[in-house]
Amino acid sequence: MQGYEVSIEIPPRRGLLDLRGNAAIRLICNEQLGGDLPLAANRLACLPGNKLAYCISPDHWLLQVEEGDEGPVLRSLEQAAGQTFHAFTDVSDLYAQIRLSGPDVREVLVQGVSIDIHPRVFPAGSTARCEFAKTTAQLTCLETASVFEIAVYSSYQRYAIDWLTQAQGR
Amino acid sequence: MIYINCPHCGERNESEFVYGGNADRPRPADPDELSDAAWCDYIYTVPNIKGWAREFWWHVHGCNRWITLLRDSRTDEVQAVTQEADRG
Amino acid sequence: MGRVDRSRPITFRFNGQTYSGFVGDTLASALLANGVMLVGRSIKYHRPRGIMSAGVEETNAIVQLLGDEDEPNVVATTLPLYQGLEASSVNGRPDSRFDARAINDVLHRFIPAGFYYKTFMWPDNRWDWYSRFIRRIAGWGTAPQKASGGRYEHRYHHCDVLVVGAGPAGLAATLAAGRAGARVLLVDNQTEAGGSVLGSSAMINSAPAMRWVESATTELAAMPEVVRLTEATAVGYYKQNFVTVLEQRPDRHWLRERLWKVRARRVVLATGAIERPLTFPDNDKPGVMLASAVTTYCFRYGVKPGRTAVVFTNNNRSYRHAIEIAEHGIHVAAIVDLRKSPDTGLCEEALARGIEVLRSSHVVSVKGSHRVTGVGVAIATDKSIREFHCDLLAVSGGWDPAVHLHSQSGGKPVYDESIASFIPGKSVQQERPAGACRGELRLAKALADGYAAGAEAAALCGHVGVPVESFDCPAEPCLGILPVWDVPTARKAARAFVDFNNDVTSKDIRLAVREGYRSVELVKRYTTAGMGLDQGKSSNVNVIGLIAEISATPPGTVGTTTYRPAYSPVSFGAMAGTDNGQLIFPWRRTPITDWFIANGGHLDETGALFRRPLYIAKPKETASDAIEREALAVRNAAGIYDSTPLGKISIKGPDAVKFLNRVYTNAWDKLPVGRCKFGYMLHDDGRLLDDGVTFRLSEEHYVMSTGSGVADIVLRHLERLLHCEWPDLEVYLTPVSDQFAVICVCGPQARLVMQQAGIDIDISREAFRFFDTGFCKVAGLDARLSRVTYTGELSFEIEVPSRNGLKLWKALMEAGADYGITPVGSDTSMLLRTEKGFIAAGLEGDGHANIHDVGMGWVVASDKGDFIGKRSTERDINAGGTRPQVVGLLPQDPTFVPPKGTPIIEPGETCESRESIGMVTIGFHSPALGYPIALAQLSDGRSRLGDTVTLYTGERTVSARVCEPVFLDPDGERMRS
Amino acid sequence: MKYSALSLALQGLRNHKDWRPAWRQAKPKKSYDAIIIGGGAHGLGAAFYLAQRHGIKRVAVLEKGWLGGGNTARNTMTIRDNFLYLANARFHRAAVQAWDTLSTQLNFNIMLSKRGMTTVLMSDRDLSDARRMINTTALFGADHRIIGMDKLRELLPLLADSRRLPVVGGIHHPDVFLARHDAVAWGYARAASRLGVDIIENCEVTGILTDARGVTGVDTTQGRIETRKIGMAVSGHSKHVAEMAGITLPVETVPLQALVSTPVKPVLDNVVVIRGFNTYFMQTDKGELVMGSAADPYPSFSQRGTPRIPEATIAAILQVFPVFERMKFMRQWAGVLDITYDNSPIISRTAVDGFYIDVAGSGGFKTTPLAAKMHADLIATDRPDALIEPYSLERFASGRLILERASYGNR
Ligand SMILES: Cc1cc2nc3c(=O)[nH]c(=O)nc-3n(C[C@H](O)[C@H](O)[C@H](O)COP(=O)(O)OP(=O)(O)OC[C@H]3O[C@@H](n4cnc5c(N)ncnc54)[C@H](O)[C@@H]3O)c2cc1C
Ligand SMILES: NC(=O)c1ccc[n+]([C@@H]2O[C@H](COP(=O)([O-])OP(=O)(O)OC[C@H]3O[C@@H](n4cnc5c(N)ncnc54)[C@H](O)[C@@H]3O)[C@@H](O)[C@H]2O)c1
Ligand SMILES: Cc1cc2nc3c(=O)[nH]c(=O)nc-3n(C[C@H](O)[C@H](O)[C@H](O)COP(=O)(O)O)c2cc1C
Ligand SMILES: [Zn+2]
Repeated sequence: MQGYEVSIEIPPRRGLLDLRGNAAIRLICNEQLGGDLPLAANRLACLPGNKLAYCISPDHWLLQVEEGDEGPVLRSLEQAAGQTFHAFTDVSDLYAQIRLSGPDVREVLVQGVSIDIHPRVFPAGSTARCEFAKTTAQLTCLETASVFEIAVYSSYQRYAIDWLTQAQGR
Repeated sequence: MIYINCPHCGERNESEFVYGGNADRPRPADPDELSDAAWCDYIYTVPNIKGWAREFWWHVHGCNRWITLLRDSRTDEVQAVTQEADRG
Repeated sequence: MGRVDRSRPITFRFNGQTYSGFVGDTLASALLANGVMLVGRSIKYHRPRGIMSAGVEETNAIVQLLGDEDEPNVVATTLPLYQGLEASSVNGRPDSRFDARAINDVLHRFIPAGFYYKTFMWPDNRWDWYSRFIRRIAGWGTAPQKASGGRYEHRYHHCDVLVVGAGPAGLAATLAAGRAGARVLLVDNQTEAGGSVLGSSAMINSAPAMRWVESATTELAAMPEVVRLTEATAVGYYKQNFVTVLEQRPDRHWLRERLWKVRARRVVLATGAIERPLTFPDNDKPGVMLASAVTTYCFRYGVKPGRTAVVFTNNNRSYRHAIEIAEHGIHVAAIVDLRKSPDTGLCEEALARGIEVLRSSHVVSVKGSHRVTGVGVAIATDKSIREFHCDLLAVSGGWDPAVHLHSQSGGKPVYDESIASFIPGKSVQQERPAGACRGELRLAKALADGYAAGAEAAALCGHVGVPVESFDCPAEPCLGILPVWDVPTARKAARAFVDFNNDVTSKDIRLAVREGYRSVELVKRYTTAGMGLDQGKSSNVNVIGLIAEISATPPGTVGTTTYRPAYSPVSFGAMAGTDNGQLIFPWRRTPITDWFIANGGHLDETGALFRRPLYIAKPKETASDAIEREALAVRNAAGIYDSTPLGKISIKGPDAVKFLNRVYTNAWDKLPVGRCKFGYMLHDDGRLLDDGVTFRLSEEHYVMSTGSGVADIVLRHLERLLHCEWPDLEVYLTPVSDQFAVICVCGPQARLVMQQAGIDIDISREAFRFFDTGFCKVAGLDARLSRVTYTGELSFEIEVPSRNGLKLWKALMEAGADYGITPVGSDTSMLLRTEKGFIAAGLEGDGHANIHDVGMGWVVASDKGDFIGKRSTERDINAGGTRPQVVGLLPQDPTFVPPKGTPIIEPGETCESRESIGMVTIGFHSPALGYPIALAQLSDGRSRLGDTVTLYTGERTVSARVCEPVFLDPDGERMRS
Repeated sequence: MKYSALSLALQGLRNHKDWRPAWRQAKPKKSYDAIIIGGGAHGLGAAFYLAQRHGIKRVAVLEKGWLGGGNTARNTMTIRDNFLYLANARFHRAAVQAWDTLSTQLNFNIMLSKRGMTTVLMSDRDLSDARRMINTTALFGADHRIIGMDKLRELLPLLADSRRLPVVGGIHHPDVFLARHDAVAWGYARAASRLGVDIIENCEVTGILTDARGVTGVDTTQGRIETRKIGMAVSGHSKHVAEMAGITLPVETVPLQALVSTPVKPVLDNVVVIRGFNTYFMQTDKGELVMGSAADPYPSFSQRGTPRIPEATIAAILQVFPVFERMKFMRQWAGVLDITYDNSPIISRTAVDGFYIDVAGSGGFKTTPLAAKMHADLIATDRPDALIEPYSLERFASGRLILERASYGNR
């Protein structure tokens, strides 16, 4: 058999919000969301209601919600934040997700990801925003260590899939 | 391929960053106060330090922050980031 | 016998003859087994050359692979033999036995190093003419005629410890680090672990050394965090322990080569040492071979490279080799030792095996033309000459630690008298040499050193607790080397080679120094020593020693040249990896891209990596017809344009206005919510950066649009200002380009198209004015609608989440069908903006114009305080003088469309003056107007309005009238309609 | 002894015994009429022309390392004149012509060969930018031609269709030359030395001495030397040497890299530029392919290569020359270039009387004979030739720059 054993899929669409704000805003969000936005970059937190919060930097998060929830969640957060300096943005279409699974998933990723994704260093539940095949990606290792999700800017989605397919060597 | 220790993301390859210039050369607060020649000097003359210097680097493929890095331009040796460029 | 698998024969071809060998052979060992010693001709003198070594340092046995494996400059000593291998010699014409160009060897005295600098100037500097002939002689193999089609990969790898070299020292290092629990990568460029002991009878812990190697590799194989690679060469050592490793023939059979980009916290360099030849007359004849190579061929490959050998040496180590060779059944006629008093124990051992030892003696002549047939030896003690018959001359001039990677890492090798060679100096990176690489030539010491290096490296990465290990090997005498850099000779015409690969002799080195090229770097460049395929692996130290001797300076003061990547050559395929096709850069797409591909769009890359149509041609339509059709549709009916690639930045926060005021030339305080405005952005040196429209969506929320090509540059510019200059501003920038698809409907029928598509707000001229923006539903989709224009026509720009982009496009196409809606490409858009005189920063700005020069002074608010670029623009005004200014041009010849870049000269001038007063920035035939138009930069152009100037095209001159840079609808009635 | 086929033959018979050092190994004297800082091609050239054109023979060239070991040893030898702006187009045109008889003038074969340059264009936009360049430079007599696919294939038979974007055509520029870079330094050194110039290696200038009337001398690692005139030609070190005289220069020092393949028989005559990838390559007389691309993205003096440039350069070459897949990369290196703010050269007087500068980093190897001549004339007469008037340092005080993008990377 030629090539690496990996399957490349597009996961179901989700809502995505980009949240920016200082500590006060974080507290407001935590209250609204019923859980804590992670404090350190490249950390991931599961929040109630099937939400995932990725920390990009200490004042910057991506909040993943179920499809269709982005509007209501955004509105409720906006309301709670009021006049405090912040920027919440619906970015559901800004990113596109790709899901990779299979025994060789790391063999494929190491061709384009320069950070260390050794299972000891990047186990299930890890996330990082990093370079991926000459573009930027939010790279996440899901529950099992051999399933990854990559979020890229959506104009790069087809490129990313083509790139992964080629990296797969099939 | 220098290795830059981002205060947020840890050690990352240089290719994740964009060089943002010397960090010890703020834009004059009131450009009108400068003579034409002094202004030209600010615009055209970069410090171009041979040795250790503080520099801005934009972690564009990572945390998206501008960080301050100490780098020795003679060897490209880098030292732990002393501080962040921005408000944090 | 040896480590080749006699049960698996292989046939291969060399120079048209068929031979057989075995799995485990290299091409060189198989050739030797078949009695082939002559493998090629040298590059300059076309001297017959044989196999010198058994490794990467090979400098003679360079072959060309033929057939499907078509590949130049392959080193026979490192190429594993495979079934069907076909190779030929290089530089032998008609063949390597008889080479017509060997005439060069006869003429050698007239062509010493650098001879070409002294001649070929006559007549009239005609080097050009000579070089045509000389180039044909130069070079090694021939460039391949086709690509292999094989797969090359790159991969990043991280580890605690990278160990380079799997010889005894490297293996020991890996064992130690592995036992401590570190993540280790062990790479070695040979086909199996063992390094130098693969070809020796060495003993470790009272057993053959290979037994120890095997047990070490078995132990390592059981360590999950240890990765071992064979045929993997560390080729480049870059900053901060970034090391590239070329892996050839990886275990994944469908991969040809793989380049590992390793980031190691610590590096252990256990790269061993390379034996160097001695410099004596005719030391390059086939049959002269490094002593260690002879033993390697015997032990590792089970091949006898000759029947009778003479060993010529200056050190104790060769005695061991001589004995091993003899034990292997090669008759060793004598050891010719340059030294007066070699180690007595060794002499006795040699004598015991019937090997005569000649002290204070040296080889004065090498007999035979295509193969050594005998040597003459001068014996200093009785001044006699003795002749020996032999077909093999095993030489050793000492051992050179492989300091290349250390040097690449930034270290400076230092001279070590005890081995008369260079060893790594102070480490400048997180690196430590071990074993022979550090000059530790005794096996037991090398092992212990390697083990200690591995343990130390692991400990520095936080892995401690390495069990103690001791290594027991038979005692070895010290090297006892007597460096003799140029073995004396009485023959005037005799030549002794230092760099075999580039045919550089000791005389060349002497000549270079005599002519004042004294620095080792100048000697290198004048003689080309060390610049060949092997990068001087076995010649560098001999060159340095010789320079030292000639100029009476210590070799350490002469110093080495700088070793640089690649340690050994890397195929272009491996360098590029999978970056070899479409995907060398990202391709970006808008939601409409596929539609364009399916509908005749002529796609190009128009900045920011987007594929975009320049025009959308009907079947059989030419480009200019398509552009004309599209342009007329916009002027007379309706056009539809995909504006998605424009950059979009969401700007939020209480200081948003302050921020905009500082980055744009105009004032933003008065823009109401629901309106947008055109802005100009400058670099701080006054040059144009970008123009675009910024929308105010709510009190503290603006969205800026930028040119597509400069979207990233603008974002960086703004982010930098915000973070580094004005961190106190309360503003967040969020790039949202890909969140939205943006589609523009433009032309007199645009409003009808919009209404036909379905829109839930009043878009009449009065209700939705030019520069209004607002949220609504278009064709049932949530959208933001704006009235902005890039064409000067009534336009609606509709922004929807990108998932709905194609839906919207199709709905608009359908709605517009009856109104003649026409998709428009970016070339057409360029034409339309030219008719309107809309300035493109990249073209009319031409990298140096300021905002006044391009006629955009009206966008500058002089009373609002400082903004980026303000001071420089003022400085320009203060400096005075003439400036290039943007004007329109109307060529008087209606058939002449002035191309981009056409120089403008004063009327009546001829082009001889070589003085231009300006340049056309863009020119078109305007379909709407029916005549050609152009925009131009013209010196003091505004004062020339109405004048006539001359356009110079190389072939002819055409007059043109200077006019305002707007050709259509100067008052902007249409766009406001 | 004069170099010629005859002297070579005679020496061949005499075992090359009588060749003298190409340049005298000189020890610094107490004072000189003029001192040139920097023993690269530009500096050695300036010294030669001072002696040859102006009869100023008490001249020393001070070189901190080995002769020609700066960018002269590192450049990719290309001599071309495709520049966009008036001053540059004119200067470089003249500069190319100045190479013509250099070998015989110096009596040293610098191996000048006319190779031509072919630019491969891969998009309509490249093509339209190319037209712009051709039209502007035509005025100065530069001969650039847009060529179609047929001609392109004829010039570059190994060219394949690019894999990312189709090749749409090319530009051919016949007046492009290569010269053996090191030989230019050696040739000037020898010729200058024969006219009496002292060439002093391993002599680093550590300070520039001035009084009210201007420069008075230099401090060096070999002691103090007096002079009233200094010409500076230190390429990648301009900023710091000029600072010794209190002059601030608008330059930034960036590494520029190059690499070579193992040598093969001739496959390529032209210098090839792959426009969309900012990459160029050529084959030397010895057979290696010499390749290069853009400068490094951040300033540095480290003079070392990175892994990225060779990979990107070679990947770009394989886009259009996939047949080179099994060619081999042999060595890489870097030089440090002083990039002026506007990418145009500075050959100028300074505020310190007697201190003249040739910031060649932006002019390149290609300008050596002309820049050196102009620099020498300036040192001797204190008056800039019309050709270099636009290259005065004063332009940075007035903002009248010559923003030349085409020269970026200075190939
Ligand atoms: C990779 C690369 C490719 C290039 N390709 C081309 C090309 O194809 N075409 C082209 O035209 N140009 C090219 N260039 C540019 C070209 O190399 C330089 O512009 C040119 O060589 C400059 O010559 P120079 O004599 O001024 O400088 P150099 O040769 O650098 O000489 C300056 C000398 O000054 C010495 N020096 C510095 N400081 C001191 C001090 N304090 N005291 C004493 N001496 C000192 C240095 O050691 C050095 O030897 C390239 C450059 C690089 C790096
Ligand atoms: N007593 C004896 O008979 C005897 C025999 C053989 C060796 N020895 C000694 O044993 C010791 C072995 O020492 P060692 O382990 O330091 O050296 P080594 O030569 O055994 O091993 C070095 C290994 O590194 C590999 N290598 C070199 N550069 C490389 C690169 N850039 N990338 C990948 N691989 C590379 C070589 O091919 C080799 O396999 C030495 O001291 C040697 O002299 C003794
Ligand atoms: C045009 C050109 C051709 C070169 N060709 C070779 C070559 O064939 N072999 C080689 O080893 N180096 C070659 N080099 C590189 C030099 O060995 C050396 O790397 C370069 O002069 C920089 O010096 P450094 O590496 O010592 O810093 C070449 C350099 C140039 C500029
Ligand atoms: Zn970061």
